[in-house]
Amino acid sequence: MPIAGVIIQTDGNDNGQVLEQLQAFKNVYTYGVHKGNSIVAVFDCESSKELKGLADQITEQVQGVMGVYPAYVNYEDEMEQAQE
Amino acid sequence: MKSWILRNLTITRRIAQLTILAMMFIIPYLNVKGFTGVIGTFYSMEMMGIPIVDPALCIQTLALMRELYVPLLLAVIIPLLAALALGRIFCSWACPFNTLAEYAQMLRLKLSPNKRIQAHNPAQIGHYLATLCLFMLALVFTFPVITFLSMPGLLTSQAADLVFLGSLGLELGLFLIIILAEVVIGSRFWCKYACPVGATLSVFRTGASLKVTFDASKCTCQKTEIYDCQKACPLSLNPRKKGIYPYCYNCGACIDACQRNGRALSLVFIHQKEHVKPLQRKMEEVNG
Amino acid sequence: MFFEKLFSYHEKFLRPPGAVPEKEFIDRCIRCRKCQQICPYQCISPAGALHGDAMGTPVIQAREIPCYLCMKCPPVCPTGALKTDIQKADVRMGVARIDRATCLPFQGIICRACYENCPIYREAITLDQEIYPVVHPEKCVGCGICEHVCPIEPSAIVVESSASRNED
Amino acid sequence: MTVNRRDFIKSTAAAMAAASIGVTLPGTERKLFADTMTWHKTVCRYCGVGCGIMLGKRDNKVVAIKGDKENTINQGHLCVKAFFLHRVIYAKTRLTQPLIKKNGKHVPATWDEALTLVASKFNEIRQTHGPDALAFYGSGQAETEETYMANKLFRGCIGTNNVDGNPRLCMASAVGGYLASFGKDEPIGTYEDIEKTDLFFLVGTNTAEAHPIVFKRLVEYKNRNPQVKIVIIDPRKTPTDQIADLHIFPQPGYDLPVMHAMAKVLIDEGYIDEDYIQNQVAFADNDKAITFDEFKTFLEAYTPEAAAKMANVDAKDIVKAARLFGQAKTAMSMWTMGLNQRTRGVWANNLVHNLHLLTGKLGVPGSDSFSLTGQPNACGGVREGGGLSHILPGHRVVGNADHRAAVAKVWGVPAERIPAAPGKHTVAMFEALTKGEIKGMYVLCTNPAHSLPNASKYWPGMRDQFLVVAESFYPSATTDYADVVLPAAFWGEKEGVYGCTERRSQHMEKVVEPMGEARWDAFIIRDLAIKMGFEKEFAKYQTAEDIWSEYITLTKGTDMDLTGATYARLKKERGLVWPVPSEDHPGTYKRFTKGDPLYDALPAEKKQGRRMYFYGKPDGRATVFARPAKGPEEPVDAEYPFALTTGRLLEHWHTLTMTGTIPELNRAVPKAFAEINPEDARKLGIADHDLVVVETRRGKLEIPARVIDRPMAGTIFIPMHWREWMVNVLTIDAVDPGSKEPEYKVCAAKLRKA
Repeated sequence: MPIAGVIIQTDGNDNGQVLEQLQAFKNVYTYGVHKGNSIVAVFDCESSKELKGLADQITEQVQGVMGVYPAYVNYEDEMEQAQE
Repeated sequence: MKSWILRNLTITRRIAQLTILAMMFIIPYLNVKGFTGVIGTFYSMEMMGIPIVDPALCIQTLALMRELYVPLLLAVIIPLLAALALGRIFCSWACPFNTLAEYAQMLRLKLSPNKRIQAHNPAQIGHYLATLCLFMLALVFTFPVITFLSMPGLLTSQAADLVFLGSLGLELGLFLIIILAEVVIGSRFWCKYACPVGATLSVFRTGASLKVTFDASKCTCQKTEIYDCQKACPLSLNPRKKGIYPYCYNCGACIDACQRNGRALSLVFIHQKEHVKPLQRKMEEVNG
Repeated sequence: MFFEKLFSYHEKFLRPPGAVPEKEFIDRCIRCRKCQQICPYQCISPAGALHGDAMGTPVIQAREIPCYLCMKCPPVCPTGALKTDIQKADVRMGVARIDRATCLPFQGIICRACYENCPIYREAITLDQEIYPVVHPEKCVGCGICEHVCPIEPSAIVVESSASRNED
Repeated sequence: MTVNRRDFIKSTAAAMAAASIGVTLPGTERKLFADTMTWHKTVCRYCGVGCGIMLGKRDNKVVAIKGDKENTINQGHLCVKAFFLHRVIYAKTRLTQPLIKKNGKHVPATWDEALTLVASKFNEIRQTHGPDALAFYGSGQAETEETYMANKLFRGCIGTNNVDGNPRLCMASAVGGYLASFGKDEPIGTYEDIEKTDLFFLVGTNTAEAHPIVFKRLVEYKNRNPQVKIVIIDPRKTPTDQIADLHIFPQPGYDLPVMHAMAKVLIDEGYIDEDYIQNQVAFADNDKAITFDEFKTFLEAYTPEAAAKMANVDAKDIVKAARLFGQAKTAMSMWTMGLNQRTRGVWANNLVHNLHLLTGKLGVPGSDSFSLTGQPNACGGVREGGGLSHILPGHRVVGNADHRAAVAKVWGVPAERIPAAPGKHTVAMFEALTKGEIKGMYVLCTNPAHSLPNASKYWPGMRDQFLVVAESFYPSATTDYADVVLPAAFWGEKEGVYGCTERRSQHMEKVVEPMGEARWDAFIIRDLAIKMGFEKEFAKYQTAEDIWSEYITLTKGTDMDLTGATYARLKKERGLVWPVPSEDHPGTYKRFTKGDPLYDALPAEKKQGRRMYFYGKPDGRATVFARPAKGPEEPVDAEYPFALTTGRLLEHWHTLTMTGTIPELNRAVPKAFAEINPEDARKLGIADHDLVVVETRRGKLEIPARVIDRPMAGTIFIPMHWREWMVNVLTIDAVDPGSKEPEYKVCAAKLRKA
């Protein structure tokens, strides 16, 4: 069950509205807007596939989002499962 | 050899049928092992580089694609020539569905001997209507329906899947439903009316093709009313009467049965000398 | 309507090389398994019955066994569902896509598995700054070898099939 | 898994993401320490680059791995092999109990049984056949402490110099080259030069695959500085080739004339540093001193045209390469097995050094003649620790009585116990084993049955004589022949020091307990020694630090002074580059020049007018050698028309005992192949993936073909990793007369479709 720390880059016009839209995703946790156009967020997903899907979905569906850039991905649990 | 085969048609045919059943598994096994001299299923095969396609599927593809795809036309030459000369012999000697259906029928008779279906020759129109419907089905759905209704192809491809993947597809359910229905109803309706493969092959039968003839003057069963030939027919046809075609698939079971009686039935091509009217023969006997 | 639903559920399959557009492919393919049987790598398997009308059609699951482009299958196709007159480099089974979120070089781990194994060597996949793999869709044949060799689970490079119902 | 833990990971993820844009999230820092996972500093177990690794441990299990961001070598980056390295600890093929061969089969035994058997057998052989009937074959992957213990047991206690190791198969020629040219082994500079140079001169190296992190640094530097030039001399178009400004493809084994011709162009066109030559360079032919003019006369024969003809290259390229080398303000040469694994390996090394000496491109930032090492501790444990048959710890030599006495004193053994004559080098050692002259051998952490050249020739010896193998993995080609197999602790399960390519010694932490009954090699040797009756000499070693602390006393005052590199210091720092004469010394960037404590300590008159003083040489001058150009031992001919060469792949390492256990790496490259040029393939009717038969005078191998334009026409390349496709049944076991390193890189082969 990967957890990813990401930077969601916005166009900087209406960050509040972007944040609001992000609230709708139940496995996205936001940690504030930084430097004008960067939202720190955490994705908590069931699988890496879902993680990727979520990033794509946000890029495509949320207005004002320029891109989703993962900065940190934790796969520990997935790796343990693989080992077992 | 040839005469032995003619005298023991049913045994020979059983050997051929069982060989084909075995080959359904042996050939994919050899393919897995890297031998690809013979590949394919009864949808389409390739033997030593020569492609063969089921004519029914050829017609379906031509109809769906509205394109004269030359390699496809070339690939039906061999089955068509075979059908022209020997009729629907593929069905009786090779088709694995027919083999299994025959054995299923035999089993049924063994379990309840009284439920034998009365042999009779249905009207030809039934067959033509059924065939037409099938091809219409493909066109209406613009989808290769025939592919899934072709039992020989379906069975051989499932056998191949079993060997290649170790698993079977849901398509096999269709086969099970059909064969169960045949056993319950007791009629071989699928091979007679429904099978698109057999239907297509019988379209190419001509007057000169191999056929069963009956010489009433030789028939000895009339007196005792045993009619072994009718009982032997796997499709419950009556070979003593006219109109067994296009349903008869030249299996030769009736001829084999008649060997023990008057030898009134025989498989002939039209131009063969033996094919003479009974009256003429009688005249010859009187005169000679 | 039932049939439409039954027939339209269908993933974007990776088809063997030379496949005609998907809609036509479904119609042409007679499910004879010849392409599957001639394949020396056994990379082709038939689609299952749950895939509706695609049932029995040849599919390549690249992560398991990719297409090595030996081009033995197109000539055995009897119905032209696979075009016979196709060259290795002209095959367009799909296009590989790299997921930068999991692809190792983007995480600072040197890996060149997809680049090294690409049969359109140094053309379909190149290395940006000699480190980061880049797919060139105009050269990519979609054989799936990259998807097969990717050491990350699930593969960070996946071939997106060009087989689509809607384009003809 | 608890909710708390998940929350923790979430806040970590957020903190990491924020950190990536330079923001610190309030309240996240404290939580970072709440996790039960701890990170431990260690060094990569694979190649000689020496990347720093952090291992994550939870519940006494290694669960995570990452590059050590603080390590100056890799700065947090890793290659794909290392990314999966921690999983090797838990490989299914781990050996967890001692095995003794009984009736041809390995059966589990207790440690006591196994060690008693080995000790009694070794003692018996020593008494009946003399100490030279025993031998130790070590490894560049063993820790310095492990090699040191074996060295002491075999040399100091048993009394034989039959101590060699697999670095003989990879680094010996570089050692010979450094000693002959500069008087002291190992490079002058460090990796730091990579980011300071104007020209990379890569000879016989596939850096991209064999030393990926060095390659990454090189590429990133070039990307930032497009004016930096890269010249490659290599008969194979490797992935490294992609970044080359100029690539010269000599026939395998014929690069010597190319380097001579480059030297000639450098001299003729005035690119040489007259002042440098005058003050710190001497000239010599094979055995006697010559003058610069005589050297010039020698080079007359090597015009670019003549050399081009010998090597089958374009003369213009040679001139171009020489001019690039000459015009560059600084130049850094790098090479690896392409030069070393040759019967003229030492000479080839000398010729690279020549270019630097003639142009004065040495001893300044950005200029170095820098040998890349294949194994993680070939430099540290074996070259520095004296793990070869002719050397002793601390860059000492067996032939020197003072050196022997110094070592014997520290070991606490009689000086006369160490024989004066060098022992048998690797190939000779296994030859003696096969002939029965060596009757007992201890193999540590290596797989000679797979990795020796012409391997099948040496299998009967391993089968017939008493062979002890200490390994972490079972089975391997070698354990099959072993009479006793001892389960060794693996990387992560033991403490110790690795010394990498750039003279850097790095400490590796013990993170988890060894699997099963596996034990640390150094303690296995200690206990064996005690069982053999050397309790007095060995009982004192209780920790890894005990061994290291004793070892570094042997380096005191030598050119590789490690006195200041104590465990306490090494545990904190990301390695130290010797000489480190005291605990407050930061380590040395450049040797033989200002900043090197040995140079600084020289009397002023010696340093007069010299920016470099090669203190390993009596006159302080490095030597430019006039080595005749010579081809490979087994040139191609009509019967065997192909040159066969071997090498590594990025995803795998050595004999697959480690990388072969990782499914992800096997997925990337599942099996061996023979790279064949498309032109040759067409002529022979070979298609990609076809099975081909490669045959040499020593054996044949059936292997799938990979038709690719990497090897040039007439050349076949086969990676060395797979036992099932063991290329070493084909390779030639002819050795360099100087370094005794075998010529893996060239032999004559024939090729046909199977």
